[in-house]
Amino acid sequence: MVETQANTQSILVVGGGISGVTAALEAAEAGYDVVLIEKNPYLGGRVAQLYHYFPKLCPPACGLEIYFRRLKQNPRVRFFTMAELVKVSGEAGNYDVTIKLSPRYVNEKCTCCGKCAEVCETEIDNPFNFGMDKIKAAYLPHEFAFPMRYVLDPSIIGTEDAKKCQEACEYGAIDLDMKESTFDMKVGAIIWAAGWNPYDASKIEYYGFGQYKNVITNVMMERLASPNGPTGGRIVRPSDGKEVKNVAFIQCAGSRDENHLPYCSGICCLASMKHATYIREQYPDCEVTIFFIDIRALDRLEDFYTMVEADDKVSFIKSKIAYITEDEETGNLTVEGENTRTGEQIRMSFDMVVLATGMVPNKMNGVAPPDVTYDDYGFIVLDPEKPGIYGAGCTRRPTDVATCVQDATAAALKAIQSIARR
Amino acid sequence: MEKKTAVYICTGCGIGDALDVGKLLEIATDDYSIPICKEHPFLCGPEGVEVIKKDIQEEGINTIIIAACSPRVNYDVFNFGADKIVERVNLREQVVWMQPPGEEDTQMLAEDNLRMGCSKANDTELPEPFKPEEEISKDILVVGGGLAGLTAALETAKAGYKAVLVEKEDRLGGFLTKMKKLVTMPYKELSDTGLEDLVKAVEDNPNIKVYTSSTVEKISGAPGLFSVEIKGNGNSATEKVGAIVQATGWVPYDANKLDHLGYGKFKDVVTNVEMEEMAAAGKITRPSDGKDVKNVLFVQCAGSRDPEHLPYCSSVCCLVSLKQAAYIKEQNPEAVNYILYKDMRTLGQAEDFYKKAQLDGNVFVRGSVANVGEEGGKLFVEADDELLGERIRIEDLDLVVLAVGMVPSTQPDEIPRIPAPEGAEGADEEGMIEVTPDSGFYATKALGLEYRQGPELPTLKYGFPDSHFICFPYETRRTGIYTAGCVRRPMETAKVIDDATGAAMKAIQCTEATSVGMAVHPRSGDMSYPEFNMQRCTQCKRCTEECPFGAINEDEKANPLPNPTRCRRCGVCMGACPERIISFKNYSVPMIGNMIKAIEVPEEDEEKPRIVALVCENDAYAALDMAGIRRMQISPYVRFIPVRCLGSVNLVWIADALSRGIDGILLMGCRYGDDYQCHFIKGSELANTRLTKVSETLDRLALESDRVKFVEVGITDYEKIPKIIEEFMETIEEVGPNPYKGW
Amino acid sequence: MKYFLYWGCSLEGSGANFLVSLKPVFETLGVEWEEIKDWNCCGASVSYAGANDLAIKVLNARNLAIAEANGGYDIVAPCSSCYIQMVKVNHEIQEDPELAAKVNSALAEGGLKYNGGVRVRHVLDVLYHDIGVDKIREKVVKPLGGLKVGGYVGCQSVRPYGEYDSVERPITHDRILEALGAEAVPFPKKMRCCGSGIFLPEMEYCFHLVKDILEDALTHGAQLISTVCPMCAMNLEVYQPRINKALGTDFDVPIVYLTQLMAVAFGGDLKHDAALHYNIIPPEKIIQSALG
Amino acid sequence: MASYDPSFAREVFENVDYGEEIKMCMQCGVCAASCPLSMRMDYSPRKIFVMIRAGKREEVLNSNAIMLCTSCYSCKVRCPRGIPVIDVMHGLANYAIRQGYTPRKKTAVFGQEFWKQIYRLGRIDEKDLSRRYFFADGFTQGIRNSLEMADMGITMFLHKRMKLLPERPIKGIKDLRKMLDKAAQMGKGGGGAI
Repeated sequence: MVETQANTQSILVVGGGISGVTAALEAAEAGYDVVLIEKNPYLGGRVAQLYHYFPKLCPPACGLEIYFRRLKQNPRVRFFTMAELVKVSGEAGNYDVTIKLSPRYVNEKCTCCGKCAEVCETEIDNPFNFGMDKIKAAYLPHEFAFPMRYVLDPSIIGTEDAKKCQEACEYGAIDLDMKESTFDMKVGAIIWAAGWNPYDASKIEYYGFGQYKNVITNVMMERLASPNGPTGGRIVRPSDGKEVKNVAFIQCAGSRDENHLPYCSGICCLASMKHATYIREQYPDCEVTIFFIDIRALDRLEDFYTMVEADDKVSFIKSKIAYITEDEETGNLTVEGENTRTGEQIRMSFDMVVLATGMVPNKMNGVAPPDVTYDDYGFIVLDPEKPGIYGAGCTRRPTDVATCVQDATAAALKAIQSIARR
Repeated sequence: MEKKTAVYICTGCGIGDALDVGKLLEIATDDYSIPICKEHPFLCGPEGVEVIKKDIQEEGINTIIIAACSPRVNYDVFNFGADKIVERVNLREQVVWMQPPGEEDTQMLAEDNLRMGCSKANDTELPEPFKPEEEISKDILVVGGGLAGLTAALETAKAGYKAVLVEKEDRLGGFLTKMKKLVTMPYKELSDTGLEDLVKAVEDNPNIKVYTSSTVEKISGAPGLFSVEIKGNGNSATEKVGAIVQATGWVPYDANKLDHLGYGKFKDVVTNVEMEEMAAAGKITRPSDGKDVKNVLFVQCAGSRDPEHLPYCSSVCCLVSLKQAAYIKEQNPEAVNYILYKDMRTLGQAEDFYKKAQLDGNVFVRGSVANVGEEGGKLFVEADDELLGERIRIEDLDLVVLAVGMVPSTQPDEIPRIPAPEGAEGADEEGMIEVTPDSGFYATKALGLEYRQGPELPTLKYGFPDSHFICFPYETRRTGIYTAGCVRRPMETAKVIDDATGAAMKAIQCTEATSVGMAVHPRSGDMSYPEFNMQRCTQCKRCTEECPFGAINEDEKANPLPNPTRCRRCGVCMGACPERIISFKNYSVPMIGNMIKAIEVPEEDEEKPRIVALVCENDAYAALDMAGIRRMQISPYVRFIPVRCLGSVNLVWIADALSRGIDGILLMGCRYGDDYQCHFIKGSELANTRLTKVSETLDRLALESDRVKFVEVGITDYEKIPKIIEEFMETIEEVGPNPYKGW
Repeated sequence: MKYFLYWGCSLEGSGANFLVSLKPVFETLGVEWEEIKDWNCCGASVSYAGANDLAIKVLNARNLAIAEANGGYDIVAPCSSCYIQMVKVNHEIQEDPELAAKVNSALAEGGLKYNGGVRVRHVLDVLYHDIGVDKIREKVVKPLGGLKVGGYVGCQSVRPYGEYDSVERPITHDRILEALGAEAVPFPKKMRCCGSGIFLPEMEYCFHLVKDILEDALTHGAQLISTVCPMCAMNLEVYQPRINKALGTDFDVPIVYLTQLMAVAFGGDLKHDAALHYNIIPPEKIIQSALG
Repeated sequence: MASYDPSFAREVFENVDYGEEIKMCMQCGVCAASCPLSMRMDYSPRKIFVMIRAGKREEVLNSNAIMLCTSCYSCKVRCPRGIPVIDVMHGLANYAIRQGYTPRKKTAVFGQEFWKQIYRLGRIDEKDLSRRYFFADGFTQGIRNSLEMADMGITMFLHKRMKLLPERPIKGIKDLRKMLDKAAQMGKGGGGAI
């Protein structure tokens, strides 16, 4: 049984991404007790997978380092990784929740010495890099992983490999008998910051994602550009590892589309412009073409648009692409569209196409008590009539990091309001 | 406190195999005469920790030096309570994971790290939280009674805290009072402004004190201790508050500057604000003759996204015009609305309202206005229709609505001028110069802070007192003062409400932290604060000028007047002070100086140069750990010393180091300039500028300035670190060994 | 399994080989069917040039109403154009009560009423989902040993509803070919349009469409092309000499109906059951060589 | 310089089948790029929509674009706003012809003959249809057309792909005509082509 010291004075934050960690810290630093749960083996969520933030082009790890240090020295936050919310009942000020802990097979004795990974032979698709490379089945999710602790992939449990890892560990940190467990606790308020998933690009069949190797998604591009990504930060073609000379970005790949996501995902325009800067930084001669419907760069972010637009190697074409076809020999891709400014038919060849796929919110599927309202698209609606459970970040609207943090800070206060202490 | 120190060296994770631990223990015992020195094969394991706990209990150990892994890990395992001093010596990531095992140089590096650790522990005192005589107030002042201000006050009160709300107009509501309807979540239909209910909720709330027709005259003090003078209705009041939310809103961009769009020239060319007022007042008619309105054209980005006017996007204008088009349709379903736009910017779920506007049959024209004119009492607009691919003319218009953008209330009509500092460029004949937006003297009066660095919040480009940080959107350069709503960024109502709630959260949090003597972001929870030894102060003003947060005031004799609750504990003042009179209990000039002195400097003939690297503890230090985790090899001659911020680096350390024969000094700090990443805003930049002055020191010592170098190292730059070090080592190679060795 | 078989106008003429081969295939697979009494044309192709939308809907509604009144079995349409016309009208009537009322007030003129109770199916849908590739495989007695077939899908058999297959990357046609022992060669343009109903009046434009499709199929190794649409078959096959003349190509690709291949694989007579001799570009050699 | 005239848009919304659907167009151009014959069109479907908004009545009703739809449904499948572009184009074709415009005369004639035959027989008699189509421009041209296509006719005939007996009207032809007449009246914009 896990001891959380949680009670109706406590706030449960579900999701350890930038929104969840923010909500947890903002409440805790105001003197409130928080339990933070995250389903991944590490905190940081999606931002941990980003190379840079727009518009400053600075590394997310820098801010996360501060967040984690605040977390380290704050006794009011208890956090659990590989933990999921499976049951909620009760009402504002008095919820009973059940948390499921998945086995990590590595206990707190882990010193991160890395011996287990050295001896482990099984390799798995690296989830952190969207399967673009392989890692050992005994692995540290990534260098900046917090908490800094190894994980064993369930697939090797019961195999010789797992035993090897266990024997290799000098510190008895590998515990192959770990089982899935659950624990219950009482909390006074819940912040749902479970974040989002990229829209499944293979559903946009005419773009051939999953069929054409050199058609990738925007989230994959972040990993390609990251120094700790599958290519050590070199942006190359998945098909043959060649440097890119001519890259296309297709905006609204699924978003603003009645057949897919009717809403606008809010960040994809700026993300693609940011990716253009990644590419241009590495390849002074690489041409970048961004196909868009409307360019949506709000407030001062317009400056970023202005900056990228000023690059004569980056061109913006108002067109929704209708076809991508692959040249089987070269792996090059031909895109067809209409240049709506000139009325000309577009037939352009690229060596890589990036689909700017949108955000799909993670709902409280199955675990939600009756008093949570969603909009037509599964985003949580803040309903004054229904206090107690609050969405934060991209579970409320598809949006950028800064807005997520503002929103999560707001959610922290709403949560504080609905716990008993006054 | 009476220190009882112990050293524990972990031999796990390869440390024991790579190093002569016995030798290390000797150093601790002999050189630092530390009574208890132990090694353990698995210090962070239960047994290891038990050993330490046992010594604490039985030997009364209160100062613990742990020579093992990086302080970034096992922070929880090695936490023995607030009343113990714990010093971590990094032997793993930055020694054995970076250096070949068993080598002499590796051993020397480990020994120096241990020496520095022992020295630091020796100079470290337990911080005592700052407690002012005055009682700390947890009330929140909210300046501005618009949607943002009302929300901030109400949400504060709902959380059980008191709020003081100051509004300059005679009624609450700000811009809402001029509005007919709102477009907000879920963006399907127009919704009521909800103004009455909101105002009533605020006025009825016993925890909120409302001042209307009032302004903030001046604010003195510091977080937890602010004293606010409010003037209004002929009388004045004083309120004590703990933190402040500035929600002073926005003003529409001056349409008189848009005469190319016919404003001022034709009566029936109006701004979206005038349109809204007309709608709220009742019927929308032609200003020229009061006749009915049938054909309306909306000009989007009127002034916005225009380098001549407002280079930024005002965010809300698309939705506002769609809303106003709906007014017109409600009034007359037969009416025709043209929306002349650059890009339709209806983000997220707001796309639904764009679809509604399309369904209503509004005509969307993507393009830009070429000319606005009048013909037979009706307006016409000529524009380049991008999608039709030709210049078009839209005639018979009753109304042309200019969607003008938002200007923050902080943006001054005229940019204030101050006497130009020495050698500043752009000074006029009277020697006056425009103040920059990031100055406390730039913004329009709203707070009247009695701060040495100016009465208002420093702003970013375009005058928004917004955060420069993506991860920390509420960060301002005045502790305990937060902005909310359109004053800090153009934003639609749905976001204003969230933003104001978040700002209230930050304000409350600041009072709570202050009340227990804790720092707020980024060193949240830090109990230490700078103490000034005033006897030796020379009134040089460096600390008061350079504090990034304007924490330090000045008396008429230019003596610094610290305000610990404004302080962010970065140590920039400590780095600035030439007299070294500023120090923290657990961070001081002598402390780092002694660490440097603890480094053993081999004789010249040994050909083992020594480099001291002062590194930002948040970014560069983490990057070094990453390099270690990746088992990257770097020169064993470098001694890394983490500092709170490069801005806290005092030049005397460089002098100390060089005079002791250290061959070179490397400063590893965050990116500075427009997109600076320093979490203390000016720290790394200051360090860099100060270095330019170091040449004097070097000349005095007859040394080459190449020996001292500043490099920008981001947290993810670990790949670059070996190269950076290598290059610096080459430079040192060239300039040769420090002649002061062995003095 | 009983269906209404609605073969439409062209299967009595230019698409005769489709109907001839379909009947024995259905028989082998035990598909019972009957003809819709006194059915009328579906108004496909360019009839919109002559009639407004409602008239065309009513035209189809009449067939649907008759089917509903006489047992209401699923209507299976071999001709893709007939299929799309009926399925579209059926959807719109089912989803839009206002339209349903209009349509019925027109039907009332002939004493008919349609309640939206019938389901319209494409022959591929029935073959793949109702019968299934396993059953088809069972019935194969003469596997088409590795015959390289380009399974041309075209437009109207799946678009726009994609009720039984993906609208962008359909598989049913290929899976059935494979069940027959043939090799379904993938070719990207299998989804591109051949010109359909406006081929005749817009020949010179549509030649290029067919050229692209044939080229793509051939370069991907197809020996012949199979289709499930009389209009596709007509446009792809009959105009080849003209295309060669106009565009300097030398196409001589047999275009067969999927059902013709099925009839052969089921051991049917090449003439009597598969009606291969109806084809203008003879497929017999290629097919026989495959049979070995 | 062209003047915007909203009256044509209104005319289209009210009188053209599916005409009101174009309101939702956000000019992404995916229809144009999906269309097999758009490169043959004087204006792409996307452009047609923007021209309707602008009020370019003559250009739109005279454009070949509205007659070149192959009914492949790619546009309808992909339109991110769910506009049945194909149905709008058919509606425009029908409307243009009703209004006496004859873009792509041959296709128009073919379509009208097609419909006439349905109205006459309830079914299509392919050989009869093509004959009528060939002779639409008078006798001599008809002969010329027929000769030109004769080889095809003969081949089809030889391969049993021509129905020999002339098509007889379906039994319920009278009722069918009544229904179609009614539909023509009730249809959008009123009045069918016959």
